[in-house]
Amino acid sequence: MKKFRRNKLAVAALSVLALMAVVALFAPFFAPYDPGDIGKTALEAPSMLHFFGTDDFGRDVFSRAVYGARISLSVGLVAVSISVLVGFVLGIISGYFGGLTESLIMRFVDIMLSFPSIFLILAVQAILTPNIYNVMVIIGLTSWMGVARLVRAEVLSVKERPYIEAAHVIGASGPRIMFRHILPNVIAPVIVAGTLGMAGAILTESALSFLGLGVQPPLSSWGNMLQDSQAYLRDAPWMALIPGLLILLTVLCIYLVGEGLREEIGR
Amino acid sequence: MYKHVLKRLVSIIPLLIGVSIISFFVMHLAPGDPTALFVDPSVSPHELARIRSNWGLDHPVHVQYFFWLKNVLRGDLGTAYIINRPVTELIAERIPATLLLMATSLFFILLVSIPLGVLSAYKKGRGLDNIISVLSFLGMSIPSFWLALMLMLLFSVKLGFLPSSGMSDPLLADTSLPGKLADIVRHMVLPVLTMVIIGFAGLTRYIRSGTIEVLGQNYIKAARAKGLSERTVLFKHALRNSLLPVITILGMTIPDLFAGAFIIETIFAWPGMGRLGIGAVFSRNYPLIMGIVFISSLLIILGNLAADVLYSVADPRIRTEGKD
Amino acid sequence: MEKILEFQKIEKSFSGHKVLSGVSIGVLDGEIFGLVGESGSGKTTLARIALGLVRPDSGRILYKGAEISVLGQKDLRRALTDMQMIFQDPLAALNPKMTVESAVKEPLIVRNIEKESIMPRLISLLEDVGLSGRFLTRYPSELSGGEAQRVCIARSLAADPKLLILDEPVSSLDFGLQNEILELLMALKERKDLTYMLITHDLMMAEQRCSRIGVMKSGEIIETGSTADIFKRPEQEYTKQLINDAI
Amino acid sequence: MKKTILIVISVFLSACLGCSGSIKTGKNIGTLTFTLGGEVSIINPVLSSDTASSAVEGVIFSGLTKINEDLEIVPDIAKSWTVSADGKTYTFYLRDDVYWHDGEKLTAYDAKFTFDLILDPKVNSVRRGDYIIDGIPIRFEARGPKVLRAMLPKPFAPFLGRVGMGILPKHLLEGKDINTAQFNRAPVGSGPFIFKEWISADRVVVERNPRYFAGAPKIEKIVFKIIPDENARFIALETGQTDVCDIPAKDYKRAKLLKRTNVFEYDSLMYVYLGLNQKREIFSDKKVRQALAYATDKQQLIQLIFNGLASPAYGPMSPVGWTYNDNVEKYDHNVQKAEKLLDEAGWFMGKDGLREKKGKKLEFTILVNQGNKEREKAAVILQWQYKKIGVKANIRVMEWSSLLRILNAKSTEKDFDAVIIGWSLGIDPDSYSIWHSTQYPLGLNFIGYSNRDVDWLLEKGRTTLNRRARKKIYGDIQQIIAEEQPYIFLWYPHSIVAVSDRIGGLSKPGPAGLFVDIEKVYVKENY
Repeated sequence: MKKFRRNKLAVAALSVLALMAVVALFAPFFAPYDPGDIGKTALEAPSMLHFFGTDDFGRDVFSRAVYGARISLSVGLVAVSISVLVGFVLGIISGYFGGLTESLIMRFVDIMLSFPSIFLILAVQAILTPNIYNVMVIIGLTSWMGVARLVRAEVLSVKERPYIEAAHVIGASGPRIMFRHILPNVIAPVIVAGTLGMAGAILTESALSFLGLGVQPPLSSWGNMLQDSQAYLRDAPWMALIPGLLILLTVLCIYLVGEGLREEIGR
Repeated sequence: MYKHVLKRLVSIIPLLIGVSIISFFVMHLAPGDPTALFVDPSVSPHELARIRSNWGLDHPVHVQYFFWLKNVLRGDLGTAYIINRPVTELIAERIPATLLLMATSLFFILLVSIPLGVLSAYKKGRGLDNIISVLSFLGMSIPSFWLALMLMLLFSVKLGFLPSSGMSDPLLADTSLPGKLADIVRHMVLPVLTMVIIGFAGLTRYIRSGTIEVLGQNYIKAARAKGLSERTVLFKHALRNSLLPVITILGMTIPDLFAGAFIIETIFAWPGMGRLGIGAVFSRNYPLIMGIVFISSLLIILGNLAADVLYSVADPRIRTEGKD
Repeated sequence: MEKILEFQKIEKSFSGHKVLSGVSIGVLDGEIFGLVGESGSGKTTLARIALGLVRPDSGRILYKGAEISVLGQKDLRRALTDMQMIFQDPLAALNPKMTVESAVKEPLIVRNIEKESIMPRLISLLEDVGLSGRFLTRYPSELSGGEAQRVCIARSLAADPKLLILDEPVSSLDFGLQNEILELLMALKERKDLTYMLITHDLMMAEQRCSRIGVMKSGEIIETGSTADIFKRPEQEYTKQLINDAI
Repeated sequence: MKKTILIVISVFLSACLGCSGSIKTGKNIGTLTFTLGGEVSIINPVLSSDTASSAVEGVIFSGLTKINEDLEIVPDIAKSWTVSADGKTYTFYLRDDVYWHDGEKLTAYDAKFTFDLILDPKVNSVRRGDYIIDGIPIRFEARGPKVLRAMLPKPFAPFLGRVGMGILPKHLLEGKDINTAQFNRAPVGSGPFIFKEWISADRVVVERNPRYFAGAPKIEKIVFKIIPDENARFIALETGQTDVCDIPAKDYKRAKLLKRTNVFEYDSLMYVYLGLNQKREIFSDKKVRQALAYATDKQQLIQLIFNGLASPAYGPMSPVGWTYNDNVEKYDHNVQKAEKLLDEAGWFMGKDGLREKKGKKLEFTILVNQGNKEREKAAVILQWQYKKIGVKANIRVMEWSSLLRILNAKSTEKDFDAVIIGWSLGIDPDSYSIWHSTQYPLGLNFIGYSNRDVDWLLEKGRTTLNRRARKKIYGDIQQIIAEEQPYIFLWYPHSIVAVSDRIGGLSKPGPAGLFVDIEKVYVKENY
């Protein structure tokens, strides 16, 4: 019964996310205005004409939020895919091969974890110049360490399971054991970690945008909408409220789904 | 034990070298250079080239690195550009503010998350647990700078009873020591509050799951069977053991605290190291950046080491064996 | 009859702790050899050494008369595909992410059997162990213990084994099922002309099923002989003790 | 270029520093609190280049000359000066009553020491170039304690504006490494205020100098409070934590509503433009540049970015400068003319709504520096405006130092199409380094503008000392450049400064700021 209730929450969160994804995917269909149209009255409060009001350019905040969902969600998704991919490969390699390879990779992980990562992100962002793709890559490349550690630990534990021994007995080759037996059994916890990582990536994107290094205008992401709103906190609180709440809601839903998944897998 | 600590201490060295190499080269790969700050219509490029060479920037990067490393081994982090002061001095000036902010926040984070985590575990699945869980998920989901701005808006602007920025009020410079301290405390409320709201959530979740696990273990059942009160079971037996992994988690939280403090410092104009560092990145003040990265990494690594040592000192097996 | 598998003076220790000391026994072609002893006496380690999963510290292992303990890891596996093992916990021995179909098919694929003949062989293997085709798409989590053990047996048979090492093959199953699986194994032995090495702590079972028995204690074989001899005239105190306990 | 500094100082004083004092307690009545938008890097006029530091230096140090509220060069430490007939020798006669804050007397030796310091290649001063003409340094000579002579290699009109540099005390700095001297952290000057304390990243405090030669200041103390965040700065003003605050245009109305606060709005010496890389094929065609000028709706820009609080720009000089020429081609917003010009230039509208010529789309990228909201906004609005005439403008926001690296690249073809940036002018109209064809690729003429008439006029302008003749020369330059539109001139920003009304004695609002004569500023009694 308890479990059911919890899962219901996760299911609800998942539906919210799905809805957002649909809106993002079909943004032109949902957005009433061109998100770049600066012709309207600036800083107009929410009304029937502009559900979320207009921003300092007179652009429709609702339309921008809809298009922003595209950017924010895809930044989160791609960034996390990169970090999971890198972490996964390095984790598998070090877990499976062990020895020198493992210690080299794990020392590298230690080094990466010893950084105040914000400096690394700032510096790399400065090298690459800010744009949406680089934001994805940078967030991805500075957040893979947790996954690598997790995967390595999982590989080490899966390696000890009887079915791996059984696979050896029937004569399965090394690569076969790696790809058919170890990999599929490591993926589940990685999915959970990836889900939670996506929440982190969305937050990081918004923080980067806050520092002016995130997604650049005229593209809108929730992060840079928040940044634009800084100056108008008091004149147009809706400009800050809407993207702030959207980030909060999205991240919250992702956490809830992640938690649901964790319980599902943990049984 | 001491051997273990010594071994870990030695292992810090390659870590630090790795950190410094990566940050040094990443920073120098970034386009732009510190002299760019000087540009206005009246400064000629020849002057900039002259200053670059005064700063040693015309050497190849690896030569610059070894030069830097040599000085570090002598305990000298170099002289910051433009400001022209020793990096160690600049950091020493700023680090107390950052540490004060971090330590206070950490204290309150622990103060909040330990009871919440334990209660949540104890009432697992019931109303209170759900409330605490939702609260902590909310805490994890709020963008920190957004929260900071909202708090500033509420407490400084609307209600007007807390200062919005800085660490002390210059107009109170002549007051007595207690007055000054009270002033600093007032300035700390908002930044600390922000950091606690952002930071308590993760820890609460960890403590919750740790306690749930401990509560399911045999010696707790035994303690209950012995007829000890729930409170004793919960806080004496369960808590003690569920907190041990928290030590490790705390070690791992330090980088997050740093990152958090850096953004918070920028918003609340807190005169700490993070603000200094972010400014240094933008102005490509290499010696200063290197110094700050180096010192922060050192603190992070030492924090982890301390957590590690503490953990092995308080090894749960030793305790439970003694107990049951 | 000749020895299909022979251990000569096998020594093995794990982190300073001696697990096997000077074990020498042989399994004869076509027999059911029982290896009995309490848990922790080194039976399973011996089995794993036979299968090449663990290297002995010293001693020789002969399989079909050839010394296999000198082979490298790869050659070893190739030489040993017709020696298979049935594990104590069938559910743990099956990859939770693999359907019954892929699990049973795997040895066939490893042996490079032609594609066309895989499916028919799969079906016949399942029939051999008393399962129908509808199990093909199931995952281990959807199987009962008995079903899982049948799948494991089918999987071993897919490797076309000569010798099967049965490591407590039924101890994790319900009592009712135990006999069923044992009967199945006995029937398969006859039909496929197999040799079994049965590892068990259950002397009753050993008495019923085995032709010869080796008794193990603390990493040593303390007594070997035909089942009848051992049960009628145990030489060692320890063996007597075991027999008494079992009855 | 001393002027630039001075201007920056005064703009900053007026703009960015806020003064505040606790209104409630009444205890700190003699204190004026400014807000600084950035960290103070180093308090030494020879070494610093940031506005925050300059603001503090402005009240601690004095120069030979200074700028008054009408932007004229007037005596400061030097009570008078003469120029030789050939325009190559300047003689400054110093006041006799100027003392360092430590009590020593200020002499011409200090002045010579300061200028020699700037000229020393080992000193990390970016001002060195200001005192070098055609590769030859200006020679300074003290003739006794009260006379300083400067010998120029040739007549150079902007020189006088560059001697306002704050003078450093020789007796404290001689023989020391000025780059790292402890002095930079605890300076000793000769200005109206004495350095008291500097708490890094928090504040700088200075106290009144009772022996100040132009009369002791009326305020006891000035606190420079460092608040980097714009919102936090405004809150500080509202809550009475500061007296003076630079106000962004969007907060103008709100600031106006504040009780006991006066809001001043005035022109600055700056203009912001869209610089077009002349070496790019599309922009080498004047018709394209003119079309863009017509397509630019400056009113909309100013409305959306500044709420109307800025003036449209048409040429390369500020309207407050004495050489300003209003009689230039203005290219008022006119989409039809823009489209006609593009058609004439051979760029015809394609099916996708973009103009093209020989299969090439009319497309370019605007660079803008990150962190500057106004310029970022301008880029977004221009993008929208140009889209309407079938021109695709992409936007690339970059960090300031990365942007400068592109503009300062040594290669002959710089890697950018267009850039939004601004020039902060000195009071001298000389803009040789911006427009002269020799200032490319090395120099500030990074768009590669080249016009022989302009080159000639610029050369003539800096060697002509006659004011009326200069006015004519720079007037002509403005006409040529405005007609050619190598830049699309966008706007002249206004400075908006809020000052608590308990502060009196302010100077006339203008580019020099409100605190030109800081010693005359007072805090009203009985407030």
